[in-house]
Amino acid sequence: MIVNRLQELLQDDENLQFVGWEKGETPFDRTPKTFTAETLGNLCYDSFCGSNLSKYLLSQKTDKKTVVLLKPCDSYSFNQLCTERRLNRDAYHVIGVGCKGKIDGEKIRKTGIKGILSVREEGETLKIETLYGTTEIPRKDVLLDKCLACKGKEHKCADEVLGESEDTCVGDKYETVAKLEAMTPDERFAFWREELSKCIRCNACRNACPACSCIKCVFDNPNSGVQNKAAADDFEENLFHIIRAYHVAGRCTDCGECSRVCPQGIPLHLLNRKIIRDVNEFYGDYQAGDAIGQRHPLTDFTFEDSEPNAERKGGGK
Amino acid sequence: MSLTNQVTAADILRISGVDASRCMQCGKCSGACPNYDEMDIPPHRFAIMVRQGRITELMESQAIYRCLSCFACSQRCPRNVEPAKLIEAVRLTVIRQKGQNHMKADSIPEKLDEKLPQQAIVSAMRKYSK
Amino acid sequence: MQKIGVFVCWCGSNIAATVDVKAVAEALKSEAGVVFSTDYQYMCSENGQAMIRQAIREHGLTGIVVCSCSPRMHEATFRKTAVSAGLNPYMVEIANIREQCSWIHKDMAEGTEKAIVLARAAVAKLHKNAPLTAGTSPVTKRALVIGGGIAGIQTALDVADAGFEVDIVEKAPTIGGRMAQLDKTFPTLDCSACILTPKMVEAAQHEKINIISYAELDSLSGFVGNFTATIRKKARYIDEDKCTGCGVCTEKCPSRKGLDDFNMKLNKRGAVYIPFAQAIPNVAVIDPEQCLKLRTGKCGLCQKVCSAKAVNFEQKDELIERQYGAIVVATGFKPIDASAFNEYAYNDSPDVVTSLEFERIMNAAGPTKGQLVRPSDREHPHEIVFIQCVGSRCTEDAEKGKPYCSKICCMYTAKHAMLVREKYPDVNVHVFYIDARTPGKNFDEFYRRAVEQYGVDYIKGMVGKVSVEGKKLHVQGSDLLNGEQVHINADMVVLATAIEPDPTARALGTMLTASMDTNDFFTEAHPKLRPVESPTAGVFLSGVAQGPKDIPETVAQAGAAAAKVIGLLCKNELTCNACVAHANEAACNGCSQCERVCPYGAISYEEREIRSPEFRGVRRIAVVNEAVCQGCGACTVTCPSAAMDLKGFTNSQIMSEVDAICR
Amino acid sequence: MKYSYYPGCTLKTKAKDLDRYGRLCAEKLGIILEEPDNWQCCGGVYPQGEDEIATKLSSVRALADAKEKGQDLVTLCSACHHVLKRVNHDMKQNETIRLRANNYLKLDSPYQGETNVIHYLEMLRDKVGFDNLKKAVVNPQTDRKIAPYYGCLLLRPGKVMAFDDPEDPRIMEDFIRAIGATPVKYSQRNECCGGYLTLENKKAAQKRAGAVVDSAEQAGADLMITACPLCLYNLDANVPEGSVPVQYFTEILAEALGVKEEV
Amino acid sequence: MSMNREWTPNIVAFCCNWCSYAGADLAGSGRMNYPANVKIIRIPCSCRLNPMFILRAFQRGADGVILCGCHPGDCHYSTGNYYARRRMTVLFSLLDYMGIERGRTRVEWVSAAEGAKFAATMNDFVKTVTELGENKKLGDLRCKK
Repeated sequence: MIVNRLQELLQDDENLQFVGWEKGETPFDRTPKTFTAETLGNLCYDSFCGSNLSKYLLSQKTDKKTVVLLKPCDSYSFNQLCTERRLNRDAYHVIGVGCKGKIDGEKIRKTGIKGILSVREEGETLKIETLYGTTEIPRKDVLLDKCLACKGKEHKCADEVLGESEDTCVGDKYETVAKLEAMTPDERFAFWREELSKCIRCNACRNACPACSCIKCVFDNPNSGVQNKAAADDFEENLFHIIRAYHVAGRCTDCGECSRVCPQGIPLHLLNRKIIRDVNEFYGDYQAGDAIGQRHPLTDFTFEDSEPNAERKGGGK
Repeated sequence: MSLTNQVTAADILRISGVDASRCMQCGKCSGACPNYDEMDIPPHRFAIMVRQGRITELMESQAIYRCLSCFACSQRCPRNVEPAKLIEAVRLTVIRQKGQNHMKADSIPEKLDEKLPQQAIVSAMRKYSK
Repeated sequence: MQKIGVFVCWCGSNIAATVDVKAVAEALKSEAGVVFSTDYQYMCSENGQAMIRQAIREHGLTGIVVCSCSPRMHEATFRKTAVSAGLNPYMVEIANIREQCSWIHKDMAEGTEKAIVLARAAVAKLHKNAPLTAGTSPVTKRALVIGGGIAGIQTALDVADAGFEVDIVEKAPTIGGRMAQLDKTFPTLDCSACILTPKMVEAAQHEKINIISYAELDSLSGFVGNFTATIRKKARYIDEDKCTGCGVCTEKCPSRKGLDDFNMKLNKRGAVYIPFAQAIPNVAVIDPEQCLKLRTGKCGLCQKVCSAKAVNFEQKDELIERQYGAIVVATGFKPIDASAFNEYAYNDSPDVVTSLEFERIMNAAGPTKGQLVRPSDREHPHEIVFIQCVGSRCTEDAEKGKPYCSKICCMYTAKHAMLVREKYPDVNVHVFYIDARTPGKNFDEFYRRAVEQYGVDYIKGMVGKVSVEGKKLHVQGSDLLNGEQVHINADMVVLATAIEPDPTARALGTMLTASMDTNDFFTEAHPKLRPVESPTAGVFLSGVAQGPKDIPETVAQAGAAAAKVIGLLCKNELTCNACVAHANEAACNGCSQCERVCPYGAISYEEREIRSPEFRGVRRIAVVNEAVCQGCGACTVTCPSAAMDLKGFTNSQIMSEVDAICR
Repeated sequence: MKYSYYPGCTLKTKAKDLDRYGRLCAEKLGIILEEPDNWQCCGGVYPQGEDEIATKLSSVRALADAKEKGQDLVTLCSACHHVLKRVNHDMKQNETIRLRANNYLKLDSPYQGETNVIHYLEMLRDKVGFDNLKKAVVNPQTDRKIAPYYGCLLLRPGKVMAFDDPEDPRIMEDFIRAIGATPVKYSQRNECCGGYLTLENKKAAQKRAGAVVDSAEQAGADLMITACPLCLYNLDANVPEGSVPVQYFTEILAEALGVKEEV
Repeated sequence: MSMNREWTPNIVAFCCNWCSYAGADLAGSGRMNYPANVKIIRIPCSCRLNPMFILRAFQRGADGVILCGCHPGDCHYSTGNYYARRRMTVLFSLLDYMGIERGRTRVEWVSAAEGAKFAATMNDFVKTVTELGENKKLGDLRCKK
């Protein structure tokens, strides 16, 4: 259906380029890709297209009018990048594509299914062809974590919408944050040290994050005073994730890419989500990327803002 | 029975929640008081006398029983002093002392008539006794 | 690598008593880059400075660290010293070892140790210093005065007399402001119009003054010396150049429903009107909300009767763009809305009026031709009650009103009371007051005259309630001195309503980035020492826009503001702050976050060709206007890529200090 | 439209008219008023002392009950309304009172002033709308000149009650217009009638009540209306015979809506 | 620092040039004592304080970091301290969330006239941080082994 519509668009302007996903090597791989009229047939959109194309757009030339496919959650990042003038809204024809939650290949693997050849969706069921026959698992059991904190089925930016979406949010997305807040400082420290010690500084989080999109990262900037590649226990090594979380504060749309791509499985989104929760609590509800042109809470203030020293939730003990 | 417990300006501040020093003695409260003629100590003097610690005089006044609780003074006070709260706080310090109930339950029946609403009795008991 | 000299001052015994200065000088010798280190009794003395100069020359120093008193005291001194020896003034760092060390510590070992750390931090910072040069910017020799009341007129006249061009932008169809509405002025009782209108005429005829009436500031950009203003001149549907002010149109207009603002809405006027006889410009204006022709297309009578052919229904708002070197805010005040004060029956009876309404009633050119009559039935009143402090001196948490004293009410109420008694000895006048505040030349004498000579009945206390009882107003209030509640059956009640800044002030403050207090009065740069300047450079304050004041004070302040404007416009160029923000174009994302937090609008963007390892091509880059940037650094922290940095307080400078202190 | 409805003790006894006409009219207007099972008397007067906790608890219980049901709490009696609204305000704004009251009550979840307390008149104005009320009127009270008596408790303190402009209210005038009658404006409409003093100092109460009724009479009223049982008593029993009659506003409303006869 | 002396915390105080640095000077000219382990770094405005400076200080061995600026409403640059207030609120909360005790970070508004407040603030802050003991956490957030 989507490709048909894209073909239609080509009839009006054959110079269009298309940003979507392409099938990768494994049954779960879907890679962001730019297509032309010729290659459009390779475009694929299915339940494995979890990655956020907004960030990918930054690396693509816009000398041609670009048609981009955005899931509801991607549209927040797209808006945010437009707000930050990194993307020019007018250069894109945005097609909002329906999304009923995306599948986490890792989660399928973790169910113990081996020798996977292909995966088919039938309604709420996944039929998995393996070397050893066909197995079935319920779709909702293997949704990406970020889909469980879904921000809703509405595209915040789209010139047209194709397909239906579903809000796949389950429970309270701040549950883990609240749990951490309830710990003692020492317990919290232990938790984070355990997690952050796994980090291998592969920069996957930085590369995937649509907010962490600086042309030259502060950690690569000799004038920042923090760039220091030499010593292993040095400043940036230790504090990379804190500074990263802080730099995207107010701009992070909570898209969950950081945790999704982390090869070490560090729940990095819990840092961002804490900030989001704080910002909402202190300064009123705010969702980055809700609309183009928003002023984010850390570039704003009111005369009556609360004081930094005040005891906060989870600040006790 | 006479008043036994010493009451200070701090007690009145605590009970009323009113900082009497905010009063600028403009007299708007007393200008507004619809029961001024019955008040042996008018509202604006409550503010100044609390500030001066002259609580006993206030406790012995009739005004604390004659305030209508109409809140005209509080409403119109340009400095949000709320004299009605001061008056009530003083009254509370009196009736909370043993034997200082201003109105006793057995005195009520003679005052009743058939139309008198419950509200009158309930509120009078709450205002004038403990 | 820098070659650094360290100079440790004893400050007599002020430092030397708790800091072992020799040990400090000695310890610093081993710091990297330090090629010279010494101590001296008074570094700031001529001998001390000579020593520094000599060391700079002899050792070829590239920077110096002076360990001495607070930089707030002698940073400027030592910078000059450095300059005289050929160094850039920003290659000087001060280690504050007096106020922040020797004076607060008693133990010599402790003090010495801390002084060494502070000196090391200064050295560490200096290693990252770079020579800075302050830029200059030219000055446009024209001033913009916003508001054409007595404050604006006076400032404009004084600036123009000094030979500079001045534009007055006035939002009303005429200049004159509040003063034009007044009848008499205290304490001399001279007629307001008699002293104001000559000034209005003088302004209109001054060759250097250009009056832009019926206009408002639409937008503003730029900075001190170089403002660009866009002024919206509203359509008046009358050609100002053709209209002779004959007034025929105003008489013929069939619509009589308009409320006369000049007369505080006490009477009606036509859709085409001239605010008052001495208006400047003396030109009619059409109220588009009321005009039949503009609303329905029918009528056009005014056009037919106008012999000058001045009526033009096609007229549109006009935008005027102009450059200015200085801006004067003279937006004045308005009385607060009395309708919130219905305990005084303001909404219930037309005979309860505000003081400014009363002013119009007493004025010979007013709606009653100066006859004192009750608005309800035009009958002569016999009993008038004045109530002071209506909405003034209220706490922030009170139901309504302003926290400040409006300052002028005591005096104008005394004036009103006196005028009534003088003109109508049969009228009894009562004034309810909290305090009679009369500081000012001849003010108290004036007030006493009202009491002693004119027999005005001053009652200390406030009114609690005014009730309309038939044709009378029953006034119930406190007489605190007698300990009574008083009741007066009055014919009229006059409310001395508080004054507040003009409602246009808030938006203007935002446009000018000039700070305001919580009451929307403009804030002065320093309450005592810089009372007519806004903290925003190039913006000056005149009149009640800054705070309540009477006419003489307003005129004095207007003159003071003019002097400041003249001082600025006399200069050909201005020296800018050297410690300004700067964007590294290779790292700038062009994301606009810095622009949002800049309080001065100093950051703009331009498309630039970038060639860096990460990016080649044209990109949107932040550009700091160094003449506008004041160097606060808000942008530097907002910038996620550290592209934005602050000269003199760079990221690496501060990081080096941190490292040195935590070493 | 469904609301929790707190009648208060007076409406169960001496002020039955206020209550039953109120209920009938609500029904007619399609509003369901649900009376909680075990409400307790609000005490009839708001305890102003910051340290008065026990005397505020019965109100908190009613408020918490409405919160549980997720309903706005409607009151009819001015005094109950005043007490409930102010206690609610305390529970929202005053940390000490909130803490201490919750310590006493030990509710499942602490009550923090979540319930919206509205007076019947506010319900008519804000929920039903006076325009709609006007449409529902079957017997317009065209020839009546009615003086609304606000008294103190509905209006003051204005910031807490947030009912109407405390010095220049218009809600009852608008109500009177909606039922087809002519409102009579008079100066004493928001001045105290002295009702609270009726037991303590009858003379003073009579003096105040007389002044109020006089003022209404002077202004040409043929009827006064009120929402307060104590005011009604005072303006009726403590004034000379033959003064302007006084009624509950619900009674005249019932008449206008054509439901009065059903009683 | 000599080894035999009792451990005292190392405190970095960032002070804005216009109010708090002047307030610190006033504390000095008033000879109001506060511990020598407080070291002041002058910044033009509280909004110049980059969270990275705080993290760096902790990582390099500071035990407490305090920011002093003009009172809200009094900023020399009109709005700087409002931004600083939000930034620090969010940062401190995040650090707390990561297990860095809240007492180690603080913001105080100190005007140029409040020398006594400056000294009292520093005394109090040093006391709080001393009670918390040495801070090693941010130095080795990633060195579990």
